[in-house]
Amino acid sequence: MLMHDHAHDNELSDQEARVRALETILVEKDLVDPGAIDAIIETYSEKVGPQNGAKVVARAWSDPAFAKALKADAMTTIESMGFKGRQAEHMEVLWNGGGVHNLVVCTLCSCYPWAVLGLPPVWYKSAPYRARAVSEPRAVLAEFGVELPEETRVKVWDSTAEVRYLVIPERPEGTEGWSEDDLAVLVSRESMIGTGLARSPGA
Amino acid sequence: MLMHDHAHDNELSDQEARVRALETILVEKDLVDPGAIDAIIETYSEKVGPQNGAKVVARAWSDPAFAKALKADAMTTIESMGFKGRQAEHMEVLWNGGGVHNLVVCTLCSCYPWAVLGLPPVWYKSAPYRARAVSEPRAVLAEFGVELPEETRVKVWDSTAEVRYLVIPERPEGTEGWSEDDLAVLVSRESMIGTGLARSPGA
Amino acid sequence: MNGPQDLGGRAGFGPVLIEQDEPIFHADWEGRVLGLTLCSGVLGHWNLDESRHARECLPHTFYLSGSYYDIWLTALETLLARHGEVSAAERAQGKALAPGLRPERKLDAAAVFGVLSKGGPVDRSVTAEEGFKVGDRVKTRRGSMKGHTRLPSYAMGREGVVTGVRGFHVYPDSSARGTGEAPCWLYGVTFTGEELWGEGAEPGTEVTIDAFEPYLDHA
Amino acid sequence: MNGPQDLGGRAGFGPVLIEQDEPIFHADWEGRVLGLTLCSGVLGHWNLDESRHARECLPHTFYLSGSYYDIWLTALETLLARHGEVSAAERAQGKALAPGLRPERKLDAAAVFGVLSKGGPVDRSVTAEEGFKVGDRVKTRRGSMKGHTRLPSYAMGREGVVTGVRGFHVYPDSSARGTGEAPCWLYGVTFTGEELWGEGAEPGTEVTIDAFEPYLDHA
Repeated sequence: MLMHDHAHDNELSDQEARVRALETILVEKDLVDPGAIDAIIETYSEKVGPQNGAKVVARAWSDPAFAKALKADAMTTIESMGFKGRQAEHMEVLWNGGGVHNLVVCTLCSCYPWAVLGLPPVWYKSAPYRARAVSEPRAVLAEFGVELPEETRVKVWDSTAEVRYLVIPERPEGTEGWSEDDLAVLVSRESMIGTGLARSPGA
Repeated sequence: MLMHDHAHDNELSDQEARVRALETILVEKDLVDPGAIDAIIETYSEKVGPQNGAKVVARAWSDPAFAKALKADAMTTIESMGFKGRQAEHMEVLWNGGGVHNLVVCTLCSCYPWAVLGLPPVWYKSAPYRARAVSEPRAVLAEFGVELPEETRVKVWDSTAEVRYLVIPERPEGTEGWSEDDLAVLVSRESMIGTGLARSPGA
Repeated sequence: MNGPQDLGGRAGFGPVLIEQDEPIFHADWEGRVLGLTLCSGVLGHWNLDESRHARECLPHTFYLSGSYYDIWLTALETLLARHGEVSAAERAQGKALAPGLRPERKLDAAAVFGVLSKGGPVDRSVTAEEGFKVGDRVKTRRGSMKGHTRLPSYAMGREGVVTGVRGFHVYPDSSARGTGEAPCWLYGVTFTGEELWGEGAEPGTEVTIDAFEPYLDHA
Repeated sequence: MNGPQDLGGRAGFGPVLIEQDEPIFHADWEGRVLGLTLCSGVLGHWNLDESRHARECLPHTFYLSGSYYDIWLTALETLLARHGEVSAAERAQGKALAPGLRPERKLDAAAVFGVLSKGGPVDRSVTAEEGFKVGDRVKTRRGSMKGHTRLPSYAMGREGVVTGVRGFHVYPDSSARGTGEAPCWLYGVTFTGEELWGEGAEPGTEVTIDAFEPYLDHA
């Protein structure tokens, strides 16, 4: 279901005051550097986001040696591109194709591979997604506009520990010879969670 | 946990207005007789309540033939005392004693033997009771002040269908020769759900 | 459907709050809701199972925070709207905009005691042999996440023993859906605490549910 | 603990609401809460598992109706109070009434990138043999209703197959409780849809969880 006004993650200005009070106290106590908060916000607003994961996917599509390395050791191979750290300390890569579609969820909280995808969207953290991705993944996929062939097997991965999952979507047809940069544009955040497919050229 | 002010089942006067509006509409449509609502309220306020169940228990304690009949056919025997009907269409009786303590809950709603116990208290309908009576009955009993010997087996009955359960608590000591009316005073509502014991004389 | 009502064994709800000398109703409107619910039920548009299902389809947060009579009221409004008796527009305006559909079924004050005393028994004429007998070891089905059911999720996929045969009763999973009473055998099925809750179970406890025959397989 | 966070397979939550062109933060306070949570974590009073557990102990109705950053904020307030850094009185007055306990641990702005890049790996030196190998059929334990666990209730008491060995990781059930890291083997365990959801399962689906060795027995 598409939602144009979000009703959920907005709050009253009471909330601003409450957060400001806590920050004030922690700064007065010399426990928190406000500049560190700024730096964290800047990191996840500008530096670390799904564009990182898209680069991994694009290279996996274009570079067979990289793909092979990724299959052998996802962690080290992703780190070799400079993407590592918090909420991606232990990575597994899931390959769509061959009649298999992978879908990632965290039913118990909202575990998500920050270093390659940034911060999770609200829907990923929401009760409907967390409840239903494991019990009716096809119905959930349909709400994202993804209709799979009936014979496709759907593999759901519930991130119940500290391992984080990155889906490598299928490479769209008609992209032979494309550069990694051009390919990366086709790789949506949803396609790396499994709630979407990679965009087709011109779509 | 005891609670002297109830925080839960009270509501704003908005709620009064909302209910009054619905009643007004249904009366205007000639679908509801306000006098019938009055009669229903009167029934469960004055006529049908735990005093009914207490009479069943007191007779079961005093009259071996009645107890035997109750064991053989709870429904007919309870009906013979005039207690029957809504939310007691199918009755089972559970006997405490011999190292067994019975506890009744309805985890899925708030099924309760109205004809013998009246309307359920708020705690019986509350999430903590419904959640925990099946998984940690002894901890729940302790919150009601009931401490059972370690070797007592606790049998929990989850009223998941239309069968309703009435617990026959153990007869307190020191009540030999008491009349049914005197015995009935010792039989609390909680003792017939299993969250209490019958009162001891003088307690 | 393991919706908000499916509370058995769930953690995180805190202690049981017991009110001393609790009144039967905490406000006048609660009694009116009880009466309106029973009187509306007599109109015969829905059965008990459909009305339970309407309550269980309410949002989790409302179900868990509302008082039980607020749950009843909201479900009643839903049912009256679904069956064409009271529209949202009528509720908003607080007056009838169309005639009632079934005034001939109205419960008169004088009939209340008789109707309450009669109740609504759900045992039916037996049309099938019992599939299980007392002492049989059974395993409960997984159950469906969709539609009405009386198999609580804490007792899905668990092994127990048949300890009672309760009768041949209306099957709520069908009845709630409006696909007929489909009566079947109802059993008492008893599980050990360990089977339900593992090593953390309190020692010496057992739980008995009433389980309809379609919920059960031989273990 | 199958508290409010234990959402897998629960019915009644309606459709997934997808916001088009969703911003990274919906209000400035959300970013500040993220930052405060990470900066406070660096003080070292609690670990990741204790902070998750603090979120999961929040009331069901709050957990299900709050935004995720409100859950984070409320849990952070709880943790800061529990560990003596910020009292409720200080929050109420909006100012520090006592000095901070661990200013020497403060995360400086310049160190942020390094700390985020380093993360907090949870793999530990192997001190035990693997109890299971890929291909083993396993049955998950019932799990406890009390205390922290990463075994979701939908996967308790179910049969599956080991499909991966993830490493020798900190055991959250112990770590959250402050009783040490107690590292153990972590496995990918795969269940068929039918095993989890019965006949109502969508055909051709499977679910893999990451399961710590104490959750598993040989089937």
